[in-house]
Amino acid sequence: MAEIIWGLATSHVPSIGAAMDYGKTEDAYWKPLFEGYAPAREWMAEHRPDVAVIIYNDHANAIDLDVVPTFAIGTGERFEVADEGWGRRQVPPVIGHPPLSEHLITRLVDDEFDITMLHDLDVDHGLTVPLSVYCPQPGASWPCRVVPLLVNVIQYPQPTAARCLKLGEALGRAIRSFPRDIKVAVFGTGGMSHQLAGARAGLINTRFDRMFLEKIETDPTSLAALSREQYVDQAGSEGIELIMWLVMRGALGDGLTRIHDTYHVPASNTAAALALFAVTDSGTPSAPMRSTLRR
Amino acid sequence: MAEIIWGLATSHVPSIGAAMDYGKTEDAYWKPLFEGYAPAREWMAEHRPDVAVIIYNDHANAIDLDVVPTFAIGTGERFEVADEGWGRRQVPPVIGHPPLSEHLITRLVDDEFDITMLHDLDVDHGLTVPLSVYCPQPGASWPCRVVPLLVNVIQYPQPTAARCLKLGEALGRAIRSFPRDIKVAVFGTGGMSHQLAGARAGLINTRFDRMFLEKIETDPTSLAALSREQYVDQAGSEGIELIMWLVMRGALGDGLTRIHDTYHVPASNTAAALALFAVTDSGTPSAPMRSTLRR
Amino acid sequence: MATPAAAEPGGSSSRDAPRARDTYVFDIAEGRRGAAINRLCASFKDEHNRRDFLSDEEAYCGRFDLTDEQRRAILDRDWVGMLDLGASIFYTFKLAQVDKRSMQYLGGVFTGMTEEEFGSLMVSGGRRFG
Amino acid sequence: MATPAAAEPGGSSSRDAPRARDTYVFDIAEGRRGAAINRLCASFKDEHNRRDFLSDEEAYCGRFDLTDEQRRAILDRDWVGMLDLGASIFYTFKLAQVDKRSMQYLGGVFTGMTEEEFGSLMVSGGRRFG
Ligand SMILES: [Fe+3]
Ligand SMILES: [Fe+3]
Repeated sequence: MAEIIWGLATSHVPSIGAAMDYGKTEDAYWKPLFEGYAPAREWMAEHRPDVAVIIYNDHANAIDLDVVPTFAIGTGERFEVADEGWGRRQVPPVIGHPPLSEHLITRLVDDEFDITMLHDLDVDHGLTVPLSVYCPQPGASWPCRVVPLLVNVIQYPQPTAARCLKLGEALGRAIRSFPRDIKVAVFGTGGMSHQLAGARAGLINTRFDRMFLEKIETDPTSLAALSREQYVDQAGSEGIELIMWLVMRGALGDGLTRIHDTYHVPASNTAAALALFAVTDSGTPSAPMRSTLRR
Repeated sequence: MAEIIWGLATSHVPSIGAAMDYGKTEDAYWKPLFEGYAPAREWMAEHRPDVAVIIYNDHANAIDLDVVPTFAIGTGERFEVADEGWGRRQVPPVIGHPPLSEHLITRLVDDEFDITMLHDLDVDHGLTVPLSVYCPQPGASWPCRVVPLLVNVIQYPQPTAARCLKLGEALGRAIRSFPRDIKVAVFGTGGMSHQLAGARAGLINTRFDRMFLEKIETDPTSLAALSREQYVDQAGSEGIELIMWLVMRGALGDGLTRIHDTYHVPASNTAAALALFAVTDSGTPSAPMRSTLRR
Repeated sequence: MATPAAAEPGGSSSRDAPRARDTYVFDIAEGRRGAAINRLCASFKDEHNRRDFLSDEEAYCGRFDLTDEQRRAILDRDWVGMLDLGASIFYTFKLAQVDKRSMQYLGGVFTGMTEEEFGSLMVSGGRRFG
Repeated sequence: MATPAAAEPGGSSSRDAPRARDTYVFDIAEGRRGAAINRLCASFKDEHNRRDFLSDEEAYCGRFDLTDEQRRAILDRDWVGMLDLGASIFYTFKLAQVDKRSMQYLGGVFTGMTEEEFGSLMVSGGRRFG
């Protein structure tokens, strides 16, 4: 049976990818963020999954603007890197895992999640930047296959945070029932607080972000109880992306250990964070390395 | 508040529309079917809704084959009649009700149904044939606005019958909470038993159909307990469309009266039926007229 | 996979028995396998494409990423073959309509009957199984 | 509608205050209103379209079903106006990128600052509300 080995929560800001693509990670602006990533990257490099299930949102790129699925899963053998309006990122194409996609869709639909199947999908920065956060130097190919799980966070009404946590719990069951001995990592992407447009543009809510970074481990249920209006109000109109972390968190289950986290303002107009959790109830427990969260 | 006044279950076979469009309803082949419709049509003509919520499926026409939503709702002001490969049906365009679409989507998403929004949608025979069954001579425009609700019945895994009944129950709550005094009819379309392809092509299962026609009124829960494999096995690979009747049935609630029904084999390769139910718990009870079901 | 019937071959006692499977389950893997056929058939929603196809079928097939087998099945109107190669009846029916073929004609093909035989069988109540 | 902030106009005590609403809620009705702008911006996913636009903006706008106001807002790069006319920032940002404008530049526009001021404010920890 498949095993979930770790979960990664990470911002997916395009400029984080651009900083890596254009060799700016040592610049004063970017250095603190990438230094914060380092311990997590080392740990992940020693714990390679066969497949990453990446929960993200498309940003007006691959999905036609007339079609807005609440939850969707890509089924393809391969996902091309999207041209988002400024050329494609020079990163490898993303290789899928059709049997796992099909298994997850069937289990989730049977479990009363109304998944949209996407049989042809380009992937944008929402998915490729987290892959780069995990693996900064992929070479010719990413070190794992990917199943993309998309969440509508852009158009109201977004799914509730509670629904996202439940989807994650069902996703965890679905992954663990996949009858192959593979190791799976789950990525929850987006956030933290940010708002791109309007008079509140530039909003950063460090207090909310710190609370969220803490409770995503210890008390996800309290985060699932927040309304979409509270997310928008507290974390900004784009900070509502944080509901995608809850899908990841739900999939991990209760036996988890925080390996590392980091928090930095800004990446472009966004508060950027990373939090890495090892799953300890179905493998050997991993000791946490260090946390920058409560320093 | 909006009121659900009746629910109609009806097959949506293209050739039923063609029989009306080409004046063949008096031909020996078609006459029994249209005679069976007559009493329901008379009753519906005296009980005009402002809006019809039509649960149907697209048949490889309006929705790209790479996008398969489990449940979707059209939000548009207008839905053009699709060209399904042999020219458009010469019937009026379908006029939407955007505020009701938006209300239903928001309520259903809040109620943990993962609806896909479709902002630009052509409607195929799955929706227009039921409109013609309701109103054979629309003239320049249909007598009501329409909110289309689409269900994936074509690609495995279809939603379970149980999920469809639950969606219907939530849909009923959502309609009744719409803060305008409008009358709403709910259409459940598709079926009855039929299989278009394979060595079992031409399958008709009258025993299953009669059971379903009876229990859709008296015991929908037992129909919701059937697996998709049982639907395909018993009612044929396309007979699984019957799960869409359960959405309609769920929306009506428990206070309902059967006004009329009819059953006829064949319409093209399909067992065709109609069943009309008045909602009696939020209006004046309507006496049933006659049933052809148990003759 | 999904239904027991799906995996079983059609009637096998006779040489004339149709090759069609009892019941096709159009699942995700089938959809991937048959995508090019389905895409070609879906294009017939445009009148213009229907005309292009009829005026040069081979060239039209060249626009799609068909395997040789799939192209052959389309050009030969091998209706069972198309389904066996992953197509869905809702798409291939559009090709049948371009040919002005009815669903009764296809039903006959799938079951080893003429269109008339199949149509009469439907009028007499259809085919019972189980 | 969805958030209390959504309906409130931006700061109103000063003549220089941006016209931008505090928070845009991109709901279904907004999406319908702004569809033509969003569709135009979405087309910039194709390199070819980006070049066409830059070579003749007026003609390019003619390909889309824009209102006069929407066309004006696009040609004038009225970034607040586009959002007020129903566009979503995820689409209009593609237009900004065609102009080689950054998200910090847009942030400045929305808040009545220069790009540099806005960028510095972000580096110093961003803007706090509530
Ligand atoms: Fe994002
Ligand atoms: Fe149908």
